[in-house]
This record gives sequence, structure tokens and C-alpha cells, in this order.
Amino acid sequence: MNAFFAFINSSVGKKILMSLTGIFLCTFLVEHLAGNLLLLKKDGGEAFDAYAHFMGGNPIVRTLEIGLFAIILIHIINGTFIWFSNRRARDKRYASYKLEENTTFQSRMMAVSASLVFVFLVVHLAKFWVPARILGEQNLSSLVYATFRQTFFVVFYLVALVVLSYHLRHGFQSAFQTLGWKTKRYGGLIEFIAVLFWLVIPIGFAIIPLYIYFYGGSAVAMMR
Amino acid sequence: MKIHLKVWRQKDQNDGGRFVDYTASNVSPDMSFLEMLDIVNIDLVKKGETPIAFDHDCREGICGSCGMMINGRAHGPGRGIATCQLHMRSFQDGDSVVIEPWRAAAFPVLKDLMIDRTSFDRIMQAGGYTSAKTGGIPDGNAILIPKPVADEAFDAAACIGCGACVAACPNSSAMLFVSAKVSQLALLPQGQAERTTRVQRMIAQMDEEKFGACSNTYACEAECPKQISVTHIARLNREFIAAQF
Amino acid sequence: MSESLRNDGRVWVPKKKGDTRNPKDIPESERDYYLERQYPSFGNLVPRDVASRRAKEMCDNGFGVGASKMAVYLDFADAIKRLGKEAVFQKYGNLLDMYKQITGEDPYTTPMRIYPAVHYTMGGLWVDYNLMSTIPGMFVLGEANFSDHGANRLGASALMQGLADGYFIAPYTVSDYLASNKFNAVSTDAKEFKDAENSVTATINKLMGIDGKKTVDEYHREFGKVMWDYVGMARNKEGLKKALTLLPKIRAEFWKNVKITGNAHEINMELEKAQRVADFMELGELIAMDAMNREESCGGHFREEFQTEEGEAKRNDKKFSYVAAWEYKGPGKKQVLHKEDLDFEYVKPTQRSYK
Amino acid sequence: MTLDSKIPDGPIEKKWFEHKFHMKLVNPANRRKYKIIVVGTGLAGSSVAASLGELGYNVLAFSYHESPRRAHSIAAQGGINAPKNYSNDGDSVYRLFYDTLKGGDYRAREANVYRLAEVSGSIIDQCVAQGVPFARDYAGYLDNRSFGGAQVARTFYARGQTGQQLLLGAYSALIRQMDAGSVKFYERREMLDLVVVDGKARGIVARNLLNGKLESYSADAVILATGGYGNVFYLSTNAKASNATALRQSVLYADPSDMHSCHR
Repeated sequence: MNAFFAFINSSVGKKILMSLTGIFLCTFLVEHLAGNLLLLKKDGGEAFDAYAHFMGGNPIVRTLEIGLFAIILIHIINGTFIWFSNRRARDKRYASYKLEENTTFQSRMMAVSASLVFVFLVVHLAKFWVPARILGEQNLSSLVYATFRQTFFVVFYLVALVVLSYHLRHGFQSAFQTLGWKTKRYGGLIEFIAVLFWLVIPIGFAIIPLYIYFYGGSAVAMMR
Repeated sequence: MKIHLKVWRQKDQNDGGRFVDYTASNVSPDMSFLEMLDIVNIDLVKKGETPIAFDHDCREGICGSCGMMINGRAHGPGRGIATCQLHMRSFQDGDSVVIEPWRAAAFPVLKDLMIDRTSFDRIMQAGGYTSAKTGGIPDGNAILIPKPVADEAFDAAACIGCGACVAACPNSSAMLFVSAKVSQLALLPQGQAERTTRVQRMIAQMDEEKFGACSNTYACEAECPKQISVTHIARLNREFIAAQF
Repeated sequence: MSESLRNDGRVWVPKKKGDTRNPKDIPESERDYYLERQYPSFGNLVPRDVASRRAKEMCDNGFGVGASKMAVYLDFADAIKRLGKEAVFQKYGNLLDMYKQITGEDPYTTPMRIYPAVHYTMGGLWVDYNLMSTIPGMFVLGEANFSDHGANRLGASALMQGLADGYFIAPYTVSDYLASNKFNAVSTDAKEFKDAENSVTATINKLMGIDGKKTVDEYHREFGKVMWDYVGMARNKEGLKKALTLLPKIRAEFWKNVKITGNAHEINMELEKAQRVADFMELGELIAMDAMNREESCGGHFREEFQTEEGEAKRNDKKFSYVAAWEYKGPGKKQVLHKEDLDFEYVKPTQRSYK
Repeated sequence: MTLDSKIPDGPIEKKWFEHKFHMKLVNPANRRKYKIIVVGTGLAGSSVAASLGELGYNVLAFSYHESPRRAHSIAAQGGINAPKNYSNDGDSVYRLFYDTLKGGDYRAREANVYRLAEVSGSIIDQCVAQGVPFARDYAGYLDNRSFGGAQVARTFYARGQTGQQLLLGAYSALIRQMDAGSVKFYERREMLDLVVVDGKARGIVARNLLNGKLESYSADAVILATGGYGNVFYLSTNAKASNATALRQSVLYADPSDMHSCHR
């Protein structure tokens, strides 16, 4: 236990924790997207609602959900902690510091993109998760359709997805670097898989509000 | 050439420090950056002022003594060079140059551009060695090391301990420095006996010295005078994880 | 640059004096690979004293290249053709990169311009076989002692000697010394320590008190130039005489007119330099005096009056087969010469030949 | 004053062997009672401080650099000789001895040169054990190249950074002893005087370069490993801080005129 505590308390241990939670959250995104794509089905939201109902009622899923929240919290708290200790590691700032010549925009913006994703998460949970899980909303698909007919929310979600994409652009490969898997041999493969997370998945999520906004609304109305 | 300098002057560790403007005239493009500073210093001494203190020694880019932040870049513009290898032909007549010491809590400023890098030695002391005793050693060829392994170990061993990785890193992290030694000895058969304790002790010491955590921005690799690859950091992480089991 | 480059690099100068053409435009037939010509069996691998002297000679005779005319070419074109650029990079990559950074020229495509400079000193403190100096209990190791290289050190032997002394010789001999002597505890409050501290303080105060006009660097450069010009790679009686009049003058002026800013109770690099340069000055004079005294040429010590018909160092084993050790008698006083005769039981001295 | 070189009797290949046997030893239990000062932590200084520390002596090591790794030994690029005859071109201890003596134009002691050639093979083994990444061929064997003044390939090298890699090897041996507590390292101290008590070297006075304070240290033996004086010639490839200050004592300078040049 002592050894484990020393491990997790070290700077590298904290980064490893960051990586593992980050990768877990990435896998959650895959599941989340797969479920959400049911919204594109032209059945008036029936499949999606069934899926939402299953997710809300199944005790195993509900337990996993607690785990998910715990991991999100660890990711946030641990990240904040690392951010503060990294700030302390440089007691005096440079008068001239051309970090942009040596690093990517995404890597410099991790703390900012993380904060924005957090804001998004709060809105997102308040908008959908609270009604579905706490208030007992049965017809989640209608709520989604209604939300994404509003220009404000569509733009808000698109912006959030761009920010998430930036966060994952650096974060995904960074996690594998921290876990030591980004070697000369596998570095290319990791960058390739990373495309799935920072490009394909955000686009997948973006299709839903866009589709609903431009086509989905009328289609759903016709079905009703 | 004429160069306008803005140099960090700090009397000692307790002094707050400030920027002072100087002008270096009659600078030739073939001069190294340190030779340019030498000229400024001779003028200062003649005027009865204390010259700008900076660490330097071999002036061939191998001892790792020199190092300063030049216009926001560790060791100045250019890749794969130490400050002593930077030449004035990299600047234009009339340029303004801001010169600051490396900034890190683990590298306190001693005077002007001189910093205390003994934290690096303390990290090395925590395991950056093999326990080879003097004498009683098997023949050099008794240990076979395939060329690709020897080459990769060499790439890591090329570290000159200048601290540019720390200076360039937004987190003042020393991971590239530590990884260079851990990686070198993890690759070589001679380093196997202490493989586990080495990585654990060196990282513990690195944390104790208040270096930041690596956030994989790779600014270190970009500014390393020996262009040591961040794949060594990946190996360090792997070693650290493996050490838990 | 490292001597190792001569392994695969070829040294040459244009056959025509004062040839200012780009080296690439000089055809093979108009190049003089003088080391290969003069030393067919060792070629570019002659020892460094010989290579340095020949380079200087070429430049002195007007065959030098580059803007200063004080350089010869070291060419990797053949090696690259034979081994490929990658192989040359593997062997010498960082040296060639270093050259490129200094000069802004690419040695893979343009021949390097090289010139000799002081790199290592064979002389040093006299020690016996146990590496102990004339003061009991004071051992001297590595480049600081004089013992193993004679008048010229072979390439790749400096590192060898430093480590041999440190790992495998001194640990035994120091133990022997400790086991063979009795030691009373000595406190740093003892009179001897206080005296030493006082004398050091006096020197520092003296240096700080001069407050003259010229910087330490200026004196170092001035003094060094006299050393280089008259006590350098080739020496003669006239030059040494001149050096021995110039050097004490510079030293005397230094002690009256050097300017050191700041104070002695802080980081003061000017003071550090001044102390070192003050010592160099005493040592420089001693070097000149010893060079004057040794009327022969041997290895790195080349007296122009003593050379063979082929321009090689000509020793005088009858008179100078000894180690010259000079006893320091205090500042400003003349040093006293002691001799340790050298006996050769196994390798009989002959005229060195690298032909 | 007569100069007694104390060269042992006997045939040249037996001198060092016999001498080692006849030298007195300090009982391992008594070694920690002795204090030894080492001034300079380049190749020679680091290696001797580490070796003495390992034997059990109390070692105080001084450097005017911030770290032993900055010493100028680092700038020796080419390589290090050893008569291992790995290249099968007829090398031997005797040939290295012969080449060195001849290269030095017969102005060195035969016995010393022979001993140097004799122990040089162990240096390679020692460095390999420390993890010095010498150049290797594809099968994993150590690679050699040739060098000035010799017709055999006996030079071991680590790209063009041999000096640096060997120094880092010696440095690692030194920090290992610092870690073990047998060597205490004093950085940024410049030795300014040797202290002789009752005719024996018993200590040094050093200036702490950070605050200018003079500090005295006593010991039972003092080892100087302070490098050369090439900077006497301003035009030198030596590091700016390579100096001769620590050499300035009432001891004898030998052959000071033999200076050495190389390509720049």
C-alpha cells in the first residue's frame, strides 16, 4: 500500500493516473456516440428512448455510471493539482518566452480546453442528464430534438466539440506517451488511432445536432 | 553590427533583479554569442561596472555550462546548439535581444545569468550509475551489445546536463534530463541490476527538487542541444510503471 | 578539431602559392596532399606534433588557405565517396556538426579549414613512480603531472593516462603512503593554515587594490600572444630571448595596472580570472626559460636551430636525455633546475621516422 | 635536492606487479580514519576520488565547477587507446609502450610508460561496466579505429564524444560514492594554497566562489588532479576555466616547455 501511495503521489504517477482516466473517458465517448447515433434513425426517437431507458434502468449501468463520474472527478481534480504544482515549478516567469516556436497550440491550451470542456459538461448534464435521470423524463429524444432546433444550442455544442477535439488532439497521444507506449515503433500507430478520437468522434457527435437542426426537425415532425 | 541587449542583472540570490539595457557595437557575424558578451563585459569593466556573470567553459557545446534564455528561446534561435555554438550571424544589425537566466524553482539564480543546477547532480546521485567497482571487471567484450542498442543508449547518453529542457518546458520539468540517464542504463545490460530502484529513486529526487510534471508538450526535445528524443521519456515512464510490479 | 578526423580526412593545400580559388574548383592535379607525400607510410596519421608543424610550415610558406591564409584543408570528399555520407556521419557526425556551427560551412561538401592550437600540455608537476610530488603526501594525477607522455602525447592517450592514474595507480600508492607514515591530527586552526589563509588574503587584497586601467582579458591576450608567437610551435633563441624580456614587463605592468571590478566577497569572475592569469604569467616565463635551456628539438618542443635536413625534430640525447624539473623559490626569484636522467633499457632512442 | 624517481627494480613487465605486492596496505577497518583531499574532478580526479571512496577512505573532492561533469576532460573527442588487439593487427602492451615512448620522442620514463600501457586494457573494461556506450559493431563487439602515431587500430571511441562519455562514467562512479557517503563533494571551490605541516601535505585553502569566503580543509594526503596549463597560450582549445593556479607551489615543474598542439 505504501509503495502504491508513493507511486500515485509521484509526478509521473499522477500523470499516469491522468492518462488512464483520460483513456477511459475516451472509450466512454465511443459508447456514448454509438448510442446517440440512434437519434438519426427515422423512427421518431423510439430506438433512442429505448436505449436511454435501458441505460437509466439497468443497475449495472447505473453502477458503472457512478464509476464514470468518479473518473471524471479524478481526471479534473488530479489535473488541477498537476496544473498548480507545475505553476509553482517556475517561480518567476520569463519576460520573453516563445513557447509557440517549440510546441503545438493544443498542447499549450490543455488547461484552457479542459476548463471549457468542463463548462460544457455542466451545461450538458443539466440539459439532458438531470431531466433523464433525476426528473424522470421518459421521452428524452423529444428533449434532444427540441434542444437542437435552437440555433444557440447547436452553435454551443459545435464550439464545445471543437474544443473537445483540441483537447483530445493533444490528450490522446499524450496519454500513450505517459504510459510509455509511444515508442519509435508504435508512435505512428498511436497517432493514427488518435485521428479517430480527435476527428472522427467529434464529427460523429457534430452530425447529430446539425442533422436535427437542418433535416431532423421536420422528419420527426412528420413522423409524429 | 550593432545589437541592443536587454540583460537580466541580479546581484545575488536575495536580490530582486531587473533588466538593464546595453548596446554591443562592432559585433562581427562570425563571433559567437558568448564572444559578443565578452566584449560587452570588457567595456563594462573599463567603465568600472561589474561584468555580466554567466557560466561558460569549453565553448564547444559539450560541457553543458552555458545556457541562457535568448529572445524567449533556450540557447537562442536555432536547433541542436548550446549558447556557445550560437553565432551572431543568426541576428541582424540593429536587432534587440532579451537575455534571461533559466527560470525554474529548482534552478535558483546565483547572479545575473548564472544559476544553481546542483539539483541535477542530486538527481544523478540518487541512482544515475551502475554499481561497477574499480577493478575486478570482466573484459569489455564479455558483454555483447548489438549496435542498434548501443546507438540508442548513446543517443540518450549524449545529454550534457545543460538544463535547456527545464528552461524550455512550460512546467519546468526535468523529465528529459532524467529520462536520458534512465533510458541509457535501462537499455544496456550493465544497468539491469539497479533498474527498478534507479528509476524510482531518481523520480522521487526529481519531485523533491520541485521540478514540474511532464505534460508532453515536447518543448524540451525542440530545444535540447543534443536533440535527445522524447521517446526516452516514454521509456522512463515504462520503466517507472514496470518498477511497480 | 579532433585529431581523429585525420583517420578518414585528407590534408592538402593548393600547389600554387596564394591560390584563392574555391577548393572545389581546384583539380586533383593541382592539390598537394603534403602529409601523404612526405610520410608515405603514416600519411595523414603522423603524430600531432609533426602534423601541426607541417601545417604551420605550409602556411608560413604562403600555401595557407582561407581569408587569413592561416589554414590548410581537411577533406572528407574521398571518405564520403568510399564509405558514404552516412558512415562518415556515424563516425564523426558531431565533430563535423560542431565545425558547421562555428564556421557556417558544410564540411560534407566543402573541405574544412584547420589550424593547430594548443590543446594539451605534456609538462607538469614532477612526480615519482608513485605519482607523489616532491612534497610528501601530495600526489599529482592526470594532465597536471608530467610523467607519461614525454615530449609529445599520442592521440587518444590523454584520457588513458587520466583514468589509469585515477583508477589503477593512485589507489595503491596513496594507500602505501598512508600505511607507511604516522599522522597526528591537524586542526584547520593550526598556524600553518592561518598563514596560508593570510597569504591568500594578501594576494587577493593586492589584486583588488590595484584598480588600474586594463582588463584581465586584455593582459591574458597580450601575454598569450607573446607566448604563441615566440614560445609556440616553433621556437628559436632570438624569439625566446625576446619573450623573456617581454613577459616580465607584461607581468610587472599587470600587477600595477589591472582593473578588477566588484569585491572579493561575492561571485567575482574577474577576480578568479585575474588569479589564474597571474599564475599563467609566472608559468609562461618558466616555459620560455625551459625552452631556452633545452637546446635540442624533441616532440612538441621544436627549436628551429635544431632540425634534421628533412625538417624533423633533432634530439641531442647526449646532453638532454633528462627530465628538467624547476624548483620554485618564491615570487620573482629565479627557479633552480634539477635533472632526472632518463635511461632507456628496452627501447633504444632513434631518430623518429614516420616516412 | 635529488630527484628520486623510485622506479622499482626488475624486468619492465614485472615492475608494477612486484611493486604492488611490496606496497603497504591499510586495513579495511582503519581506512575510514584517513581523510584524503582530491582537488579537481575531471577524469583523473573523479576516478581517484571514487576509487578511494570505494576502498573506504574519507574523501573530500573539490571542483571550481558547479558539477564534476563540467570538467574539461569532456572536450577530448577522439578516443582512448588500449592494446586489446581486438582488431587482430598485432597490437600488444609492448607495442603501445613502444609507440608511446617513440611518439614522445624518448623523453619519458620507460617504467611509467610501460605501466600506463599495461593498465590501459582494464580502463576499457571499467568504462564498459560503468555503462559508457562505446561504439560497437553489429555483432555487439567493441569497435576500434586508428589514430595518429600508430599503425594498429587500438582506439576505442564513442562517436566524437569519447571524453564526455568517459568523464560521465567517472562522474557516475563518483556520485555513487557520494550517494554512499564516502565522498563529500565541494562545488565551486577554487584551491588557492596547499598547507604543509611538518613537511607533509596536510590540507588546502580554498575560496568559495559563491561568497568569496576562504575555507580551510585538513587531511592526511592531498591529491591534485587539476589539469594542464594550455591557457598560458591564449590561443588554445582549452576551456576558459582550465587553469594552473592549483599548481603554484614550491614543487617542481618538469619539462614545462613541452607543450602540445593539435588541429583546430
